[in-house]
Amino acid sequence: MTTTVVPPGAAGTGVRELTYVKAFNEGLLQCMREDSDIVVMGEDVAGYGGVFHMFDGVLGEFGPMRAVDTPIAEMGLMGMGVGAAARGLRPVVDIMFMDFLAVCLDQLVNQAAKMKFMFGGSVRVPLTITTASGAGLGAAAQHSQSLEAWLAHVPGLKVAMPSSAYDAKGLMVSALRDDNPVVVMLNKLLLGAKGEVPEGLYDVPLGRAATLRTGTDATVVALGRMAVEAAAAAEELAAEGIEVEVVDPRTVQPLDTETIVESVSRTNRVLVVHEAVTFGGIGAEIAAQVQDLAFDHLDAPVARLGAPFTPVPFSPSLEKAYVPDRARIADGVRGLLARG
Amino acid sequence: MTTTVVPPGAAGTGVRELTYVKAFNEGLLQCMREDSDIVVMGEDVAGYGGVFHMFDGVLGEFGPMRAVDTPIAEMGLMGMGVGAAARGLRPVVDIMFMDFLAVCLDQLVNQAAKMKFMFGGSVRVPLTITTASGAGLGAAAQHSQSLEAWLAHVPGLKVAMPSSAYDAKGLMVSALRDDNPVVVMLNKLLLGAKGEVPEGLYDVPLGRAATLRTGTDATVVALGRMAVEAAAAAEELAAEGIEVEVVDPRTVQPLDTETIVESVSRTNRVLVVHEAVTFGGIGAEIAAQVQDLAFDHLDAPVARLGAPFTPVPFSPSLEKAYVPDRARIADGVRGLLARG
Amino acid sequence: MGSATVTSEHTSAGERLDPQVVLDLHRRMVRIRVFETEAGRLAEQAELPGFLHLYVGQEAVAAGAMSCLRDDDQITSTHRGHGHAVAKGAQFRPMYAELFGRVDGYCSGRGGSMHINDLSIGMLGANGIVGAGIPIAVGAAFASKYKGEDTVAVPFFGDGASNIGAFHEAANLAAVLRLPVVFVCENNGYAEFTPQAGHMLLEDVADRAAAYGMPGEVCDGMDALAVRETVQRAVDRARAGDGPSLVEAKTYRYYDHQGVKGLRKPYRTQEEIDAWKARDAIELIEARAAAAGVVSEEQFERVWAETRADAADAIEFARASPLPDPADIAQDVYTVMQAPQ
Amino acid sequence: MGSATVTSEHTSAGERLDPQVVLDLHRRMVRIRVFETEAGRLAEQAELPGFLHLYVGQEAVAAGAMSCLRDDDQITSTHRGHGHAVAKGAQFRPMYAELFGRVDGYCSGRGGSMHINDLSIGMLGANGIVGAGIPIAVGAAFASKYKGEDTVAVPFFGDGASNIGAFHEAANLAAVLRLPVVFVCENNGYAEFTPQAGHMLLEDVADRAAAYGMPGEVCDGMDALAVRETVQRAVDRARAGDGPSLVEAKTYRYYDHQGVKGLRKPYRTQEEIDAWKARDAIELIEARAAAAGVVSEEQFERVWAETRADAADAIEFARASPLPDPADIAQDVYTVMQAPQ
Ligand SMILES: Cc1ncc(C[n+]2csc(CCOP(=O)(O)OP(=O)(O)O)c2C)c(N)n1
Ligand SMILES: Cc1ncc(C[n+]2csc(CCOP(=O)(O)OP(=O)(O)O)c2C)c(N)n1
Ligand SMILES: [Mg+2]
Ligand SMILES: [Mg+2]
Repeated sequence: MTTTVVPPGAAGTGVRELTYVKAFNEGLLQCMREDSDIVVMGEDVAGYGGVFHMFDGVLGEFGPMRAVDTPIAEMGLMGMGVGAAARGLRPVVDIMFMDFLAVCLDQLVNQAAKMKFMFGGSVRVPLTITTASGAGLGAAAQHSQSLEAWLAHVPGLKVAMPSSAYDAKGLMVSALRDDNPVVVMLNKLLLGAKGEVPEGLYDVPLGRAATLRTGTDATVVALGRMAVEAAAAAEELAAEGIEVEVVDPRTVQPLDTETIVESVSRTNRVLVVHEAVTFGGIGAEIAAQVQDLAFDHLDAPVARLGAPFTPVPFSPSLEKAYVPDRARIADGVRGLLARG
Repeated sequence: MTTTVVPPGAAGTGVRELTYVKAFNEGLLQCMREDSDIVVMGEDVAGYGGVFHMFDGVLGEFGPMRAVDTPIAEMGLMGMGVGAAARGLRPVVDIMFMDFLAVCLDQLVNQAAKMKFMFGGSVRVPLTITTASGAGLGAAAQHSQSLEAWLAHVPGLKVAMPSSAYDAKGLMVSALRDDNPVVVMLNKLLLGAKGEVPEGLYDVPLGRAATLRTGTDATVVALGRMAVEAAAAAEELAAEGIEVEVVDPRTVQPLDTETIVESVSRTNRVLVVHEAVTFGGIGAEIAAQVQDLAFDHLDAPVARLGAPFTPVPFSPSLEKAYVPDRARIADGVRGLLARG
Repeated sequence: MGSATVTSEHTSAGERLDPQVVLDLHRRMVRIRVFETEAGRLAEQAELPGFLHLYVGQEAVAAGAMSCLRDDDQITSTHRGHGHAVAKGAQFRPMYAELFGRVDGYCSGRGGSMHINDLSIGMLGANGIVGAGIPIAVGAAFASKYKGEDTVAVPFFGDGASNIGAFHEAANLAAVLRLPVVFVCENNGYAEFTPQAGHMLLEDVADRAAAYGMPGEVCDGMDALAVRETVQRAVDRARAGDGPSLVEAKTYRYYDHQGVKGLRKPYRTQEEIDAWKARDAIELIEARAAAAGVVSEEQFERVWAETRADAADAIEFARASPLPDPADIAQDVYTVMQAPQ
Repeated sequence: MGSATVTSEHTSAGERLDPQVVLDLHRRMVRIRVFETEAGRLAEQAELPGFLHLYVGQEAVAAGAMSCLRDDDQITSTHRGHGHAVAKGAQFRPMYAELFGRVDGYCSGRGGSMHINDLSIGMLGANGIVGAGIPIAVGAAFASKYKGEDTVAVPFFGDGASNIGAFHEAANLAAVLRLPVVFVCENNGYAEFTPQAGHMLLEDVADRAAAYGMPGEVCDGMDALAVRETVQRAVDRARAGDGPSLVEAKTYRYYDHQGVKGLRKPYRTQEEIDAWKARDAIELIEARAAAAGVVSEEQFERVWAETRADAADAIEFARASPLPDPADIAQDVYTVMQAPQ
């Protein structure tokens, strides 16, 4: 029952195994070759290639005007991206850890996101923000957050959360080609995860979910790294005879409600999973939409699985208990099937 | 069927009509008289009493050490509050417009909110943040937002949204007495709204909803100023023979799920209303919880009414269409009754 | 600050007056004065929704600075942005229409006073967040350098704004990246109701330039010629690729921080206000030109008359412009992308 | 910066050496060195979860500064916070236990390396957000002033952190409110992998003090006595109610920005590293004291031995300490309030 998503485009090119971060990097480099308006700016993105290797090779190939190391000044950096974008460049602004958005949110949400609307449409802000999110590295409360719910609540922004090497490249390509501010959240634990990636340029459209696996007994909607965990949980459940459909929205803004609702209408049960704390997470929005649009199809309430309502803890024993994993997802599905 | 909530405490004191902002101010002054650790800091809060009169009289009565005008430096200001709170003061940090949280969110969410947890419990952060939120004044996209959803998603914070003069005083008193960071959102359009307010000190506990009106046909859960609009809509609907129960959560973190679910279990239908954009708003969390906890009681999906997915527009014609009002709430209830 | 004892390099420079320059500066200032005075009147009549931060009193700064710039040079502005827009060449019709919240406004009625912009003349927007325009201008300057243009970017900001982190970060970024930016601080002595001495210990904001390794200079912000000369030096430096500068203009606003009505609490003395008004920038340039005999009274009068007529026409235009249709509310939130392939 | 050519006021001040002071500084430095070296070893053995930003090389700054402070004086720190904690008097047992993520750690295992704190000795926390500790220290100083104490607050931060808005805002706030703050910038020449010349145009971060109307002074951050003397002046000033100062200490970190392993890309030359190590702060003070004949080699050796034993004991203690129980995960998110009435 497992299905592989066959990418559109990228015709005639070979497919290799690449890591998630390498795939991201390849997409960036390929787009930079095509479009000289793309420039990368951030802390240690040039000389060092980014602390996560995201920008390896950019300085070497494109030089210091297109790979710009900046001081530690995220508000200034983000604003520089906004101003450059308003003047027609396509800047990539790297905010090393997603948690640091808290020091520069104004330029993202009050400026970049609202500028087009406030200006009556007279401007475009083709800005890509890249950032590393997620727990699991023992990086504690200020280096581990998943804050997509903040951003998805802001009209004017788009937010992508690749869960595979394929998507890391394809979503980054879409972000770079988009004329709006797009935040691309790379998951820190996935950076080294390998997957099949076409050599050529292809995009994964923003706002289109991927069905990672079809199934009939329940749907699991899972974001970012949780999609990987959900797929693994589905394998485990299949051994028990439970066929789970796994949907990865891939972007939370725009959100592909249609695919989710369509799936739930067939399976009649759904569990939404993300790394962020459950309360006020994007899972709430998904649950609210699904219970509305698939009301008559639901055999049980929409279930949610996220982090407990605490900051991300440091200790391995706590952090392991904090982030949802395949075992807890499987348990969630079992609980869901027992209900209603 | 209209009920008045009779406040606990404040025994033996008279009750007068006061405006919302005056009631807030009275609660602050009374607490400052009782507790010399309370200090107010912010832009133009001392000499000018705050641009919304929130701090009238504080400088005069308590002097410049307890009413501190600061430079325009919200990150510094918020951090100063955090540091002072960690050392045992009970600072009130005023962020003039809620939108400006975007320039200082780090100190609120990465420091104040997480400090106790990160420090293993060894610190208390009794910090009150006051701020003005909401649209309706033609103040446009950067001076009108309702961003409670961001804050309610952050473990360690509490968030109050008074909808009446009574609550403006009582919730402020609770915030000042709380040993955690509490954000008190005053609604700009309610500042001059009058209501009955006891003269003495009383508190409105954080995390307890108010049932503004009882009813049998549907529940409207409405936040901040929307509670006022919902009560008015309920009057209108009552004339049509539709009896609506109006629940005002009063705080969104903690959220009084119990009262909401209990109400919905009786009325079987619920509309959640807030000023913030619907997508990713706190209404999503309420909807997600209600559909889960009252699944078998729901005759129709949980409905939500919030702002459309755009920045707050300037023009009166657009702004009026943007913010939900009594007419649209009434329509929402009618739609809800027609469903299922 | 708080007193008008700023020295002017130009008070005695009458002999070098170029009539073209004088007329250019004068027209820019008069256009601001008339635009703002009328806007204030409309606000008092409750015809305008929202906030109104009037620029009256500070005209010499916008006029002097903008006279050094070309249409393809970029500026960013503040909550007090009308003066910058007008001096950069914005039209009265779409400006008033925007203040009224009408479809023919610069923001199609969506932004209002605090978001007026006109990219065709390099006006990258007023801004409701103190200091937020500064990094945006640095980004605009980055684009200039990246594209190999000789254009410059000029963020305007107040004395109060020089205390916010965004200023510090942007100034340092521009310095390190050697970008063509001229930071123009309009020091009107107050951040809302807080006098300068209550928000910083320095006398001169320009002294902060040293923290970034860039030159800083103070000029008389009531003297458009002095502003022009000082900003011109900085612009030349930026165009030549020598990096950013900070220019501080000492000036004053005549109206309240917001709106036009009397203050609920006095925070400035009448003497202080009078002292500054005695050096009114427009009166100053008119008197000096008259003394030097380079521009006639009639020429100045014509500018006033033309400008008043322009304002009257534009206000009528704005009043007649329709309000935006609520059905279009979700327009312009995103740039709609072409379908892939 | 990037070279070790910083002048030291103390290199020739041997004659004034007070043995008590030397031993105090030496002990603080040795404790940091041993703590960090062992932590690095544990990290290499993959015994420690999370990030590790080692302080080795910079010991003279923490030791010199902290020797001017009392237990009730407050400090805030950075991602590179172990040195500050140890010098302020933190115990090895709860420090190592925290690095291991155990219940007996300073954060009960919840915070880790970047959040070590001990309020009982005025250590208001390391911090994972660059610059964020600076305003918090200003708030601590506000509390000092408000309570009428003569305590001071000292935020430590790096050269890189001096570029972030929080520094600017906090410095200005402290100046305007005349708070007892001593801003200590540890200039180790790099922000992660970016050399100072790549993130600011100034040679001396101390020059930024002028932007806030406060004194700024540079000292040799490899010379604990020089740091002590410079910081003492600033502390005295702050205690006397004369407001804040900025002290910059030129120093160097021996390990990589994070962790201990070799760098994936070299960004510093071996010559540069060797030059700084040749002026190692601990060797310097040992040699100087020996030359002056005020402290014997045995006394120093005893400190090393005692410290090594302390570390060995503490590591054993930490290894034996239990991991937090996942059932308690939601503990300490909020201070639980008493039920009303
Ligand atoms: C980040 C932020 N903080 C506070 C405000 C509220 N506010 C608007 S204007 C202003 C004063 C600005 O002073 P200054 O920069 O000197 O400009 P001026 O008004 O004097 O032209 C303040 C505090 C704001 N808009 N943004
Ligand atoms: C706001 C923020 N931006 C970026 C980072 C990532 N970061 C951690 S340490 C560091 C360099 C700090 O340099 P400096 O202040 O000189 O301190 P040093 O590491 O040299 O001790 C950076 C960029 C961060 N933690 N916080
Ligand atoms: Mg000002
Ligand atoms: Mg450094």
